[in-house]
Amino acid sequence: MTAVRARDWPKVDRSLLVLVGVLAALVLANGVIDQGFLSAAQLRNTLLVTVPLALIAGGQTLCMLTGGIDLSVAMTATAAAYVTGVRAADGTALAILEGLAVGLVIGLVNGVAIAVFRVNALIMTLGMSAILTGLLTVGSQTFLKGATRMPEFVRELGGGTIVGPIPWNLLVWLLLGGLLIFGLRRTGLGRLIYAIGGNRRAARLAGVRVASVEVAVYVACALLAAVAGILIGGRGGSVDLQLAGSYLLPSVAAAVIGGTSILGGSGGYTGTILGALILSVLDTMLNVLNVDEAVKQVLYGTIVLVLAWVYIRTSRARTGDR
Amino acid sequence: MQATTMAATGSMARRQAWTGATLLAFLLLVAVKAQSGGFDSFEIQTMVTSTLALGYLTLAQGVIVIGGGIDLSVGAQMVLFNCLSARLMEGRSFGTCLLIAAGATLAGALLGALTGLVIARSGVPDIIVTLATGFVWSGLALFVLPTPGGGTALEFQTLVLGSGTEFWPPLVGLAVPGLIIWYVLRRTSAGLGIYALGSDRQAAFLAGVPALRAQVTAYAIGGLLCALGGLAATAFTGGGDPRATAGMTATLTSVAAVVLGGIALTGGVGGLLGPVVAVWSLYLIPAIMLARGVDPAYGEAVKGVVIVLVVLIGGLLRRNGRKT
Amino acid sequence: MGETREALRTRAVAKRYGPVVALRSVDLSVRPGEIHALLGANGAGKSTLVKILTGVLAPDSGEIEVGGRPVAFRSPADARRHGVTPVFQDPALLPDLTVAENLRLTGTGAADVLERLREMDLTPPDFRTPAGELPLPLLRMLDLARALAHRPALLVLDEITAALPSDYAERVFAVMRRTREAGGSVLFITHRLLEVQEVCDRATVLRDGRDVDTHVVAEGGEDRIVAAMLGDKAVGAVPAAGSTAARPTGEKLLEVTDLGDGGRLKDVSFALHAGEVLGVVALEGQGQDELFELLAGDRRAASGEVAVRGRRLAGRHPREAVRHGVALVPSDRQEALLPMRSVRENLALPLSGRRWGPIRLNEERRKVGAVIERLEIDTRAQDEVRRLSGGNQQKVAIGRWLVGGFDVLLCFDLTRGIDVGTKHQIYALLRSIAEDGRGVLMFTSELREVPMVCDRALVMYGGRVAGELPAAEADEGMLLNAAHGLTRAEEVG
Amino acid sequence: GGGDTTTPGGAATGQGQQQSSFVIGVSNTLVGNGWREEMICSVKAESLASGKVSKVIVANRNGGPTEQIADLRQLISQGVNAIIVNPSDPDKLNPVIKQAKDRGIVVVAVDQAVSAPEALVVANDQVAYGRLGGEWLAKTLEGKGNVVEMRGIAGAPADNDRHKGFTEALSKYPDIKIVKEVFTGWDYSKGGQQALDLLNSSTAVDGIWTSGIDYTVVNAFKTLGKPYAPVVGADNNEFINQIKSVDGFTGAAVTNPAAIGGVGTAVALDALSGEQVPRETFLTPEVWDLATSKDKLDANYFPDREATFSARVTVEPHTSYTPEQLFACKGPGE
Ligand SMILES: Nc1ncnc2c1ncn2[C@@H]1O[C@H](COP(=O)(O)OP(=O)(O)OP(=O)(O)O)[C@@H](O)[C@H]1O
Ligand SMILES: Nc1ncnc2c1ncn2[C@@H]1O[C@H](COP(=O)(O)OP(=O)(O)OP(=O)(O)O)[C@@H](O)[C@H]1O
Ligand SMILES: [Mg+2]
Ligand SMILES: [Mg+2]
Repeated sequence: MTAVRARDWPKVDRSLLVLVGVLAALVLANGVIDQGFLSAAQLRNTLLVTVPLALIAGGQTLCMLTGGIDLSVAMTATAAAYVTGVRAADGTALAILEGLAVGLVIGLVNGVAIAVFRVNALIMTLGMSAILTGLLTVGSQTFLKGATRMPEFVRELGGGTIVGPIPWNLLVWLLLGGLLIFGLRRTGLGRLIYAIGGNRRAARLAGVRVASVEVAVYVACALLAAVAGILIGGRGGSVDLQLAGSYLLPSVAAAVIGGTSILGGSGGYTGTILGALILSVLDTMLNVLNVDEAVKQVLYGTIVLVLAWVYIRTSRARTGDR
Repeated sequence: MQATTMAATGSMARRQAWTGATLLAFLLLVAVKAQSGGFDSFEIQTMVTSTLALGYLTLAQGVIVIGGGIDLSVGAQMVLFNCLSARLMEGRSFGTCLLIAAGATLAGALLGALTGLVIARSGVPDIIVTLATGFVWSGLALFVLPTPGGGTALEFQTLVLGSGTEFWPPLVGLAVPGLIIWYVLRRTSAGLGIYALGSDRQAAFLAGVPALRAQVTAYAIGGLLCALGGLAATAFTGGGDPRATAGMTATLTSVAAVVLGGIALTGGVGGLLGPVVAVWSLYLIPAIMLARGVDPAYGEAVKGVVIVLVVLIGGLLRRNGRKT
Repeated sequence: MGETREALRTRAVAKRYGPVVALRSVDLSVRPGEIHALLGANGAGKSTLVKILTGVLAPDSGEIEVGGRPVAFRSPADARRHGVTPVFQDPALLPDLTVAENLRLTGTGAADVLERLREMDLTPPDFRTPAGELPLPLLRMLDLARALAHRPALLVLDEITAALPSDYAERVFAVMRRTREAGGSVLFITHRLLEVQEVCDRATVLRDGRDVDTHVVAEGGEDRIVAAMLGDKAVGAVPAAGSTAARPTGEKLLEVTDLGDGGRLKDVSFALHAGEVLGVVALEGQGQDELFELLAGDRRAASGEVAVRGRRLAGRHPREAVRHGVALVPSDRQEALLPMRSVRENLALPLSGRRWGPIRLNEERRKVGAVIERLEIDTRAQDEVRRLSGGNQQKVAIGRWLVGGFDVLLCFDLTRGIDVGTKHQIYALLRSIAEDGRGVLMFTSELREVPMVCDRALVMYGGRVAGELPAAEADEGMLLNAAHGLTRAEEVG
Repeated sequence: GGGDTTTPGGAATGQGQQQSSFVIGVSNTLVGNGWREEMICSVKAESLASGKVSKVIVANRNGGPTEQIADLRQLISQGVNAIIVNPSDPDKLNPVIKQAKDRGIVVVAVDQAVSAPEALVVANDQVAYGRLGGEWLAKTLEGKGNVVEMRGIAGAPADNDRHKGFTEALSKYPDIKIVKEVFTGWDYSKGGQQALDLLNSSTAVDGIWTSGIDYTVVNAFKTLGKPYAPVVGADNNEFINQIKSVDGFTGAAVTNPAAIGGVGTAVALDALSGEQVPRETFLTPEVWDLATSKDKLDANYFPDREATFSARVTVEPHTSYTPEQLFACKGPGE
């Protein structure tokens, strides 16, 4: 019974390698389907479309790690982008700040309701989604009436290119994504997020203020969604009320494919990034393949299922569970 | 001995308290509705028939959640069976329609069983399997019926929905399967196994519950109910509609109704009456707002607030109940 | 040898969990009409063997015979049908189902279970109560009664007495003896060697996944068992428990005045001094749970107050207690551990809780490493704490506070389910904590520990402190009397 | 059935009412869609401008025929005189429309048609929408090239009609190939993303026809730094802006006015006043491009309105409200 020294970093997860393999295979398959795919332009395109999803899924990962979920991310992204668009006249910086403030408020409300008043996360965020839909619909006719064109800076950020295959939004992602990875692995808050998801009661007894951590998580999630919404709006140039609706399910799927447990306590952002990349490449593949919508949906579902299964298989082989 | 009996009665009361609260909330809503816009048999018929499909989906979701799972594909399954039955029933006689309905129900159970099997065998979490199968079922629905259409026999519609302003047939149509499944859940060992599985998977296994069988059973019941939901939609609208959005909305509503009706999302707890009543309550909220002339855009927001508040208050009551 | 057909026999049973070898090769035989002890240090593989014998796990290799016939159980139900009925280390009743439903689940007759409970001289609970609402010891007894109702040929009890107060443990022994008289066999796992002496006929000792010794208990003795269990490693000597002085001298670390929770706990007053290990003894349900929860800030006081070094604790959140240097090690590991996280993260939790910002990796590595070494935590399965054996999990739960720092350590039945070697380590640890000028308040259900570790002992009865006595004078008989409320505080002085 | 109960304020008194006392009900099943919200506003604006309406009751929630049938029945119970419905299905509402008719309620299906003979239909001609856009595209490409068809929601009737018109138009141009066909789900950001994917693929794209998901598609060219190809879209505010002001881009807006709600209201009020109205009113879309209809583009661009605002705000001669009344989105008594 020799005491092994505690390691700083977890072993490189074999299941992550499998995800990388799956991603590579998908990219190759795309290359076979369409030669245009293996180009710098396409790399840039892939990054461009993945970044917002990866950001929203990052927030989703945080919530899921605590054992929660945020079904209001799509509407949060939309609301933040809408406000930024409508307030473009206030000046770019202020408009962006106002958009982020929307995210902050939504996150706070979600977080306080879930952490302090113990409303079920699924219900709370579903309700929040309905509330935002209602408010935005009314708002678009009244207090949020106006042109919804994004400021030039935001357009550049959402769709512009720094150099070669590197879009500006990648910079945003590197910054926030890096912060997420670092935050989850190397900060006290990150540890506490895992702790809460792993065993809420134990965390509490160990002196962790569970509620504050949870509020922080939902605020971070909403802020990430707000940033993503603003980027999506920037890419499209203008904003509408359904802006980010299609990002909800993929945000959950990316996290789960990337190995984050829906029950909380295990997973991480690296996996989610791979999950998001896989989903975008898959999406591109299905867009480029000229197949029937019916076939497309069946394919999409099947592939997501198979991916999740492969992931589980490999992570089990590692731990030797039955 | 006296004390333990009292404790047990207390805990029984607590277990039924949620269903009671849901019922009370529902009756309150009915009263408000009756006051602001009338609640005659025409209204009741509207309520019961238009929520029939959703009612089945909620029962399906309820059984699955009690068994410790969650099914994000119930809406898609409903859409699939709606399209399938509408396509097959178009222009057929009443008898043939009944046969098709029976076949669809069976197919639904099989589809559900398959889902359960995949979940149990693959070890992939329920939520992701059903997210994926949801896409598959929506795709199949489009394949079966590329555009809205299809049809059904008038007698079939009358059988399911009743004629005139009757509202008993759909009520019976919901209650009979509901009661049968309630009996299966509460009074048979298979049903007990489902509760056990949802309560604590590991302990259930140690207690000798055949986990695979319980899980497959729960999903099979769910699939069967989703097929009934699809058939109800066919009867109600007289045709099929392959658009996936309706399915997703229905799925989310079923989850909300299950929680509002007192089933814990962690599994193992709750009954079936609460969720059905919750579906009706969710129907009444916009109806009341319509009658009161509330801007429907706010209506959506109000509905969100109401759902959150109900769960909040319910949670507080539950917590206080536990302390004493 | 082999003249009678064995109730159970295993040959070269082996099992590994991925890279972790839990069982290398175990040969075990249990005779009909015998109570057979299965012993071993934490992580020796006892629970794994039980799981294999009862169909929860399939062995990687090896053979199992029951009643002379080879078997390969597919599930616990299958094992039960063959007469092998377990009571597992962790409760197996489903918390959300009522007792009646739980019984129905395993096809057990409720009348039969009632009968068994009466035989054990227990008041049966209302069977309509959800199992989750019953106290843990009663649940364990229900688990046992349920197993008995199946009239097992071989009853397998994995650390059943660990969670039981001594009066309940006595009843379990009675059951075991009755089973033996009826010709059945019992495989009994425990870390309390006294219990082995008291009820067992033979004992098999596992070490590192092998059976290293099987002997007739009457011929062996505790030393032989301990030697077999630990191999070359010697049991560390416990430094003699504090002074014989009845009154402690150090500064008052923790002062409790007229504390009550509005329920079971009433008017509890005492003080814990620096350099002292203060024991709390009580039978099941005398308010000790509430007292510890209150002190740890997990429950609000209805009356009275708690002060740490003279500063009052409001008791709103455990964090407040932790901040003031009061740390709790709960008895239930489910309440202490983050099962999916690594040993390191579990140990470093108090550090993470203190600062949300970047972790000081070097400091953390140093502190965690030191504690792992000091407690000799078996880190073979360190990536996920849930894969550690029960005893090692317990060490992690204590080790956390050695990393985090504290002034007052609240230990609730700390040594439950811990092997002799480790127990002695922990006793020594508690003593050294006291010597550093800190304080320990420990509840124990094992009365023998009081004179070994404590300076003083409080006896709780009916939610009050019924007595206080110097540990050196406390023998088990005296404590038991006090704990039953037979002695009033005044008499003890 | 169901016509045997009389509801207070019901149609029994409906026909002979005086000015300013009609109650109009609206049923819509897509919430948060800018076009649909504007349609509801046009009902309110027209009701206000007509001076014949005392109240507008709106039933608006996400759903399909099931929800809509329930909503229509709710409106019937509320005793409305006319219902303006944007139908979620051409056939499934027929029974409830009949029930309404039995109670003397005027039902007008707007935007899309219903098959019930009892209902009046005021719709944009969706087949023509597809055909006109397709013809413009083919002419602009001079009869040859690869085009992409970006459709709406699979299974939606309007999507099918437009597809029909579009393919019909292109069938006359054998050298034009439809190389890709995708469903945008009428979702602007998703459509933009799909455009990125398609433009990046190795297939050459000479022109894009969209079922109204337009401005994000135009933006995709800019994002990728590719030369613009002609794009057909709808009369979305931002798209009109792009046609007018983006250098090197040619596009055409095919009108699909949300003001159809106002048209439907006008028709319903005519019917309530006892006038003879045709069962079907079809609005033929107009095609606006910079070369031929610069004036229309200039007159129908509202820099202060949202990107998805349907720019053709009035439909003469049917509607009587002013653009300001539409922008205010207030019904009588609000
Ligand atoms: N779908 C349904 N439709 C109509 N009635 C129902 C339905 N489901 C349940 N019921 C009735 O409502 C009653 C309460 O149901 P519920 O499922 O909440 O009970 P339960 O808590 O499971 O019961 P018990 O505690 O007796 O096991 C049942 O007695 C049953 O008769
Ligand atoms: N699921 C698992 N995955 C990986 N390793 C495991 C698992 N379960 C047990 N182990 C390892 O197997 C070894 C034997 O564990 P087991 O639980 O059988 O010990 P034990 O003798 O019962 O100990 P204790 O007295 O502490 O309960 C330990 O090293 C433990 O870490
Ligand atoms: Mg119940
Ligand atoms: Mg063990």
